[in-house]
This record gives sequence, structure tokens and C-alpha cells, in this order.
Amino acid sequence: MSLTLINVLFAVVAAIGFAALNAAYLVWCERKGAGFFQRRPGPMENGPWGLLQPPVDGIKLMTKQLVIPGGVDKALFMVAPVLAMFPAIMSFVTIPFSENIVAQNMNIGVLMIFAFASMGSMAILFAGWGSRNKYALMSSVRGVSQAIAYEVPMLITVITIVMITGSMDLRAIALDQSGGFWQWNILALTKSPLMPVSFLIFFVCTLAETNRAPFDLGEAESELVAGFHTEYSSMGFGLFFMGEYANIVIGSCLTTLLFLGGWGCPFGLFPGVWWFLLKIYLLIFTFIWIRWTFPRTTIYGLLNLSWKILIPFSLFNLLLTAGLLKVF
Amino acid sequence: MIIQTIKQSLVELFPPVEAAPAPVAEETAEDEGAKKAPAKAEPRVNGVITCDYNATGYHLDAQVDPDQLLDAVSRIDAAGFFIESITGVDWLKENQLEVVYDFARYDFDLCRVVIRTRVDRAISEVPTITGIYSGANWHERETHDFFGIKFTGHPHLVPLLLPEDADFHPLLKDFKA
Amino acid sequence: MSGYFSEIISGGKSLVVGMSITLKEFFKPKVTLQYPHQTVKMAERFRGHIELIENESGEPNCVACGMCQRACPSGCISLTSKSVEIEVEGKTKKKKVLTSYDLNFTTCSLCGSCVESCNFDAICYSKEYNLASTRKEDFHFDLLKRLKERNS
Amino acid sequence: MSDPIQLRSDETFTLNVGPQHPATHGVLRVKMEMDGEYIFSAETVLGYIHRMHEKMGENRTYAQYLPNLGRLDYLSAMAYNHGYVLAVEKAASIEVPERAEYIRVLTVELNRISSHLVWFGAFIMDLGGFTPLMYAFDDREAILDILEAVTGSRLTYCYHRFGGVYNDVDDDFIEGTKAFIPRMRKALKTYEDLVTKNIILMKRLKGIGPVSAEMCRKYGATGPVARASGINFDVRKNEPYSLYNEFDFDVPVYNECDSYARYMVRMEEMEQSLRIIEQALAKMPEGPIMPKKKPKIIKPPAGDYYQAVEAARGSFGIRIVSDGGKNAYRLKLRSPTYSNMHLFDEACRGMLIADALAFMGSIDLVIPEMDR
Repeated sequence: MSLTLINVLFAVVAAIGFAALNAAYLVWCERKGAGFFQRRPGPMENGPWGLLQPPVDGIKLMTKQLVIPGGVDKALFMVAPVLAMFPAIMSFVTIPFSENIVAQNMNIGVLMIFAFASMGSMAILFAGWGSRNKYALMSSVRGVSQAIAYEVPMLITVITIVMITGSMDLRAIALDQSGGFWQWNILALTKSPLMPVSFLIFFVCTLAETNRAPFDLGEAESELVAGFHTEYSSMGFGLFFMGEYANIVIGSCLTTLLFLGGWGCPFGLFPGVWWFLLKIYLLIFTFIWIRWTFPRTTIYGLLNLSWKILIPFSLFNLLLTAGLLKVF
Repeated sequence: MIIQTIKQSLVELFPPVEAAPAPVAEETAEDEGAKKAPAKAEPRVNGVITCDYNATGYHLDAQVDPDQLLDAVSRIDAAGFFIESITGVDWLKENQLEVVYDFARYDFDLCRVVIRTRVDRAISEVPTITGIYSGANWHERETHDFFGIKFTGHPHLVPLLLPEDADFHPLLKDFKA
Repeated sequence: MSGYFSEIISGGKSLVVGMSITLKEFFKPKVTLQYPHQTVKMAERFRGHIELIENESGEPNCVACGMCQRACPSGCISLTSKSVEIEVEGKTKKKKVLTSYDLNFTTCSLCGSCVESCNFDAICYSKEYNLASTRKEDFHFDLLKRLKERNS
Repeated sequence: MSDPIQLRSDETFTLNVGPQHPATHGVLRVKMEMDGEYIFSAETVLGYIHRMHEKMGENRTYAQYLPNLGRLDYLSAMAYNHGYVLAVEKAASIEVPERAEYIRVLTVELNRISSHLVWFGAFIMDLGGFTPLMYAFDDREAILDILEAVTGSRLTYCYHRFGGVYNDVDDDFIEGTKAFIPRMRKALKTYEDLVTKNIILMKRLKGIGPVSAEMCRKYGATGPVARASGINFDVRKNEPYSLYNEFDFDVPVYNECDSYARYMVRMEEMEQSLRIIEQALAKMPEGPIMPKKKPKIIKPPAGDYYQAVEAARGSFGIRIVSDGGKNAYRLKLRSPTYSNMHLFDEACRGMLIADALAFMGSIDLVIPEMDR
């Protein structure tokens, strides 16, 4: 066995571990956060401050029966949850946590992450189609149109960043912003004065891509019961759940790397993995904060936002950045 | 005042040839109460009665023949009333079923009108008013559930509150669970 | 076109205002009660199920008149009595004595008609609200027995 | 707002919303014929918790029927109690002391606020926002505590009695209510900032679920649904019962006819209820809470009696047909949501399912009241 293969295996195991641990404890954070936003303490019963809640939940999910309803498309039904989790884990492989902590750096890291991210909508489509449930089907159709609508502005903003940096390597993009918060892409006003707007667009798109409130139309519980995972039980549901949280982590990792200087310190001191973790968890907190503040949009509201506001703005920013790069 | 207008309009339903309704229409509630109590076994004669609002809670009480019902209700509709409810009463002693229609107004010209019609218990058929008030649909279905009164011409007369296969009518006085 | 931008701005502002409100609430003290560990004190007039009231000698005040039984809309009270002869100031008097007082709590709607109808101050509301069981029989209360248990 | 599209009847599928569905707030079933996400037609199926309260009314004495009223609309039980006792008092000619009427108005209005708070929370939850529900419940808790201390129960009150109320209010009640008013005003301001002005909410509700005034009339819709369609109808104003003509309050009316108007009507009604409570607290006289002379057994003279009151969801009517006996000969309960929900079938045609469920939430359903 070659050394690279061992390296890759080790990386994959580490990524799975990180993703699973994060997913499990993000559920705890989400519930705690929800509780605090609603003036209640959240889970308190299992362990101190409810810290043992995630393992308990995990055991519950794993020991439950996996019900496969009659008439489902078995192959799609079984593949879908795996497909929801798999791209998330694969994306972790190429994310640099600091200058040296990266499982497998690639010079087209950005491209790879987006390639995997678009597989997520496949999982939704498979789950919705496969489970032979009208709610699930409607949800999956929504999910796909949402994914298409939001990948466009998201990629346009990413192209802007790639243009500024001149690289698709996530590590290079992060290193390009080192030195202090004035160097971060979110404040790169000299390169394009619309960069903060660009950040907002990217952030909104991340919310939509990860199916988070207020864009959680796929699983709009008051309309579509539970959306595409209505028919899933046990770990089938668990994988969807973990996949969602893993996607949130990846979304915040990307936002941090592309806009917030990666592992760089705001004041240029002691760059390192702790800054990176701090930034992603702050972003995740914002995700939770937004979820527990706003009502859900509708499908047309969501598409209107994407096509009428986000895409024009991101396109304009792209042109402006290109023009400024050409001039200066 | 709307009360006079609508009363006029409803009284027109009863041609003076019958002679009997005309004096009834002029009766006040006190007279009516006094008259009604002894003559209990006798069903009330069709006609319009002005009621004491403070005592009963409504202004006009019109009892019509099932044939006159649609005419009466369209007069109410034309006067801009909204439908409050439809219900039935089972007068077992008189062997009759009564359908009671309540109407009220949205504006400040307070007027509550009750239209009633009586049918024989054996042949309980009343024309539907869903053509005039679409909101009568559920009320009529409910009355059909509870009393078994058939509303002829109703678009969808299936049990609403009772189970789909219910063949009993719980509010009939001779209903035993 | 100006409407387009002003809507984006006002909309964005409304979102920020909303988020600032939830953030403020985030740091406020919690308002909930950790139920099994902490319990609520019931209001003085709280209407639970009924209990018999005893007199000084520990006997129920109830004279078995049956008013409560008749007042109950759901028919969940059933009581039996026997007459005994007692001596009061040298005279023998007949008196009804309660022999059983059963409350079928499964059909009780806690309306309080029984307590209201009682002229002898013989029943009161209990403050108990932790009533949960998986068996029906647990809600058939023998109030006379409960009274004795309370006294012992 | 979605553009009207041409729906095709030959490509529909049936979607069963309910009887167990997160948006129906109980056991209501709506059979929807869908063309994609658009509703082609809908049929509401009722009766899952039908309990035949009207028959119970025939089998029980007037006093024994009192607890039933709280079980109709568990969120604004007090208004239903009020309507029933008023109807029986009208029938049996029982005088009510003034203080008792004040207490009734106070409790009914407090209960109305608590009912609207539940609606507010549940409605926003239908729209996907969970947090306002918790804030609303926190404020509602304050009302429930106040009412519990007086009535002895928290939800299915049975407090009003023929001729008066069950027991007198104490100083704690007065103080508690006085302290509650500023708290509620502050909370209403929070709701306005957090929810009412929220762009997502406005986008979701404005122009959604149009109900014309004519449609309201044909279906007999009352309460906030009618008031949001430009109909200035509130039983408390149009047909003043109890002491309502002694209070100075406004009836919020909106002409937009959409879900946002219904939302706004209810939000403003809470403020109006606070105004009534304030005035009632200031004016409340001392005195008895039960009339001196009251028949032991209520036997209204034979006749037909009708009483309407403004419950939280609209006009609640009660018709008592008496034959002079201890029990009512016939007792008809006219529940507001029954009529309000009836227009859903017609109004939701051509809507997206998400909008239809928002519209359903804006009608403010309480299923036990519809099914009776």
C-alpha cells in the first residue's frame, strides 16, 4: 500500500469523524440555541447541561427499526441518505483548517466542493421520488429548483473571488487574505466596492443551499409534513439529519475561507486553526440565530429573491470586479 | 329602518286572501306568547311576527311554507343579510320538523331575522338555499345529519359531522343511542 | 426601480431588527421551570378533583344529602349512606352517615358544580395535579378511604 | 403573489392534508385536488372530534351544561361561557349585578387576548417561525396565571354563572391585571418589530387568500375574517350586550381582504381589549356578584331565545328553544369558525399549497369548536 493511499484513508476517516462529531453536537447546539432564543434552557436532562443528549439520540436512532414502506423504489430509497452524507464528508477532505492541517489539498478545491455540493440535490430528488409519498415528491421538486436557483448566484460570487485571487486552491485563497481583517475579501473594497454585498449574497446562498431556515422549503414541516424525509426512519433519517449539519459546517468553512480570511487572525497575530474554528462556529451560531428568528419564505419568494435580486447583484459585482482588475 | 322594509317584503309572501296571517302579523310578542302557550299542540300558523328583541334576541320571526322558502330567502338576500346558521327542531308531539334559518346584518341597522319552515316528520323535504347562500351548504348538511331532513337540490348532501356511513339522526327526539 | 432598492433596504432593515430582538432575548433569564425538579405552587382556588372535608372529630362533614351527585353533569359521583341512631342531648335522632363516596375521575370535567352545590361545606378541591396513570382503575377514587389515609 | 395560471383538471392528484397534519391544528382533513403545487379544488372534511354538544344540551339541566361551553373553543372559553349565561339569563329573566358584569367583561377580554396570542404563535409557526410562539406563550402564561387565581382553572373555564360569576375577584387580580397591561403593550411592540414588519412575513401574507366582503356575507363569516374584508362588524359594537356600550374601544377594519389584513386585525384587537380592560378596571364598582333573588332551578318559559356574543374568532350565537322544562328542548350552537372555515373551499382554489395553509392559519381554526 502506498503512502498516499494511507494518507487519503486517514484523511477520510478523520473527515468522517469530524463531520459526525460536528453533526451530533451541532444538533445539541441548535437545540440549546433554540432554547436560549426562546427563553428556555434547552436540553438539560442527559448529563450536565444536556451534553449527553447527542449520543443518546444517536443510540435511539440506531436502535430503531428502519421502516421501508410498501411500494417505494427500494434502490433509490436506500441510496438517498448515503448520498446526502457522502458529499459532505468528501468535501471535508479538501478543506484547509490551517496552513498545514488539510487532508488533501487540491489546486481546484473550490471546484471539487461545488461539484460535491450539487450532489446534495440528487439525494433530495432520490429521496422524494423513491419514497412514493406526495409530500416527499413535492418537497424534492422544490429542493431541486431551489438548488438550481441558488447555485447560480453562489458560483458567480465564487468566480469573483477566484478572479481576485487568481487561484482555485482554497489554501491559496486563504493565504491571499492573511495579515489582518482589512485584507479579508469581505473588505477588499479596492478590488471591488461591492465585496460586502457579495459576502451577503454568498451567505444567503449558503443558507439556501444547506436547506436552512428561512429557506427550508424542502422540509417545511407545516406544509409538507417533513418533506423529502417523511418516510424515513431510524438511521435513514439520521443520515439526512447529519448530512444537513455537515453541510452547514462546510458552508461556514467555505464562507470563512473565501471571505473571512480563513485561519488568519483579525489583527494578524498568531494565525492558526483556532481562529478558523472560532470563525466557523460564529457563522454556525448565525445560522442558528437566523433559523430561530424568521418565518419561512415561500417557493416563489425564494425564486424571486434569487433571480431578481441575488443574481443581478452578483453579476454586477462580477462585471465591476473584472473591470477594476483590468483597469488597475 | 330595515326592520319595516324587510317585514313588508316578507309579509308580501302571504297574500291577504288567507286572511288569517294578516292579524298574526300585527301581533306583538306578548300576545303571541300568551296565545302560543295554551295552543301548544297546534302548530303555529304561517306568517310574520315582530318580536320583542330584548326578550328573544331577534326582531322578526317568519314562518313560511317550504314552497315559499326560496322566495323568502332571496328577499332576505336582496336586503343584504348574512347567513348566521341553519338548524332544525324536532316537534315530536306535533309530528313535525322545523328548519330554522337565522339571518343577521353586518351594518349598524340591527336586525335579526328568523325564517322557519315546518315539514311533516315522515316526508321531511325542504328545498336547498345553497343557490342563494353558498354558505348554507355545511349548515344544511349538518341539519341533514342531525335530523334527516332532505334538502332537495343540495349539491353534496353527505354526512358532514357524523361518520360517512351514519344512518341515524341523533337530534331527533325519538333517537335512542 | 427606486421601489426595488427601497424594498431591499427596508426589508433588510426589518430582518436586522428582528435578529436584534432575538439576540436580546438570548441573554435574558430563562422563564421556564424544570418541571419534575421544580414544581408550581397551585393557586388557592385551583380546581382539582374533590376531597372530603372532615370535622373536628375526624368524621366527614358530609350528611349524604346527595346534592353533589345530582349536580354533577357527568354523573361521576356516587355515594351511599346508612341511617344510624345517635343520641344528642338525651334524645335519639336518626342521622344519615356516609358509608362510601366514590369519585370516578375519568369522566369528571372539573367544573366544580359539586362543591358549589354543597350546603354543608363537606367537599373541597384538592391541589393535586400530578395525576397520571396507565390504568383506568387508578382514577376511581374512594374519597372516604383517602380521608382516613390523610388522618392516619 | 403568484400569477393566476391555467389549472388543468385532467392532470390532478389528490393530496390529503390531515386529519393529522402539522398545519391543521387538530384533526381536520382537507382533501385537495392538486395540479402540482396549485390547488385545483378542496373539500374540507369535518367531524373527527364531533361530540354532539347540542344533544348533551337537551339531556342536561341548564346549570349542568355550563362546563360544556368551555370545551367548545378551548382557547376563548370565557366568551362562550358568557354567551351561554347571557342567553339563559335572557330566557329566564335573571338580573345580573353590575360588578358581576364588569368581572365578566374583564375575564372575557383577558381570555380574548390569550386566545389571540395562541393564534399569533401558531400562525407564525405555520409560516415556519417558531420563536414568536414561545414569546406569545410566555405572555399568555401571565394571563392564565391571573385567570387561574380567580377561576381555578387554566383553560376550560367554567366561571360565569347564571346571574353572576362563580367567585369574586380579589385585589391580587386587580393588581395582576394592572401590571399585565404595560407588559402586554411592550410585548405587542416586540411582536410588531419581530414579526409584523418582517419582510418575509409581509411577502408571504400580502395579497394571499383574498376573501371579498360579498363572500363573507354569503358564507356568514364573522370576526376578524369579516373585519379584514372591510366589514365593520363586531357584535360588541353592532349589538351591544353586557356592558360593551359603556366602553370606548375601536373595531379595527381593513379593506385589503388578505391574510395580512386578518393578521393586523387580530394584532390590533389585542390592543383594543387592553383598552377595555383598563376602563373596566377603573370603573368597576363594589357590590354583590350574584343577584339576591335567583331561581334555584332554572326553567325559562317556553319560547325561542337567541343570543350572540363576539368570541375571539367571530360571532358565537346560541339559540335556546325552551319548552318550559328543566332542560333545553333544543340548543343550537352557532360557532364562528364553522362559517369562517366554510369559505376556505372556495377561496383556496388556484392557490399554492403553502399560501393555502397560510390562509388557513389566518382564519384561526379551533377544531373542537367547528365540530362541536
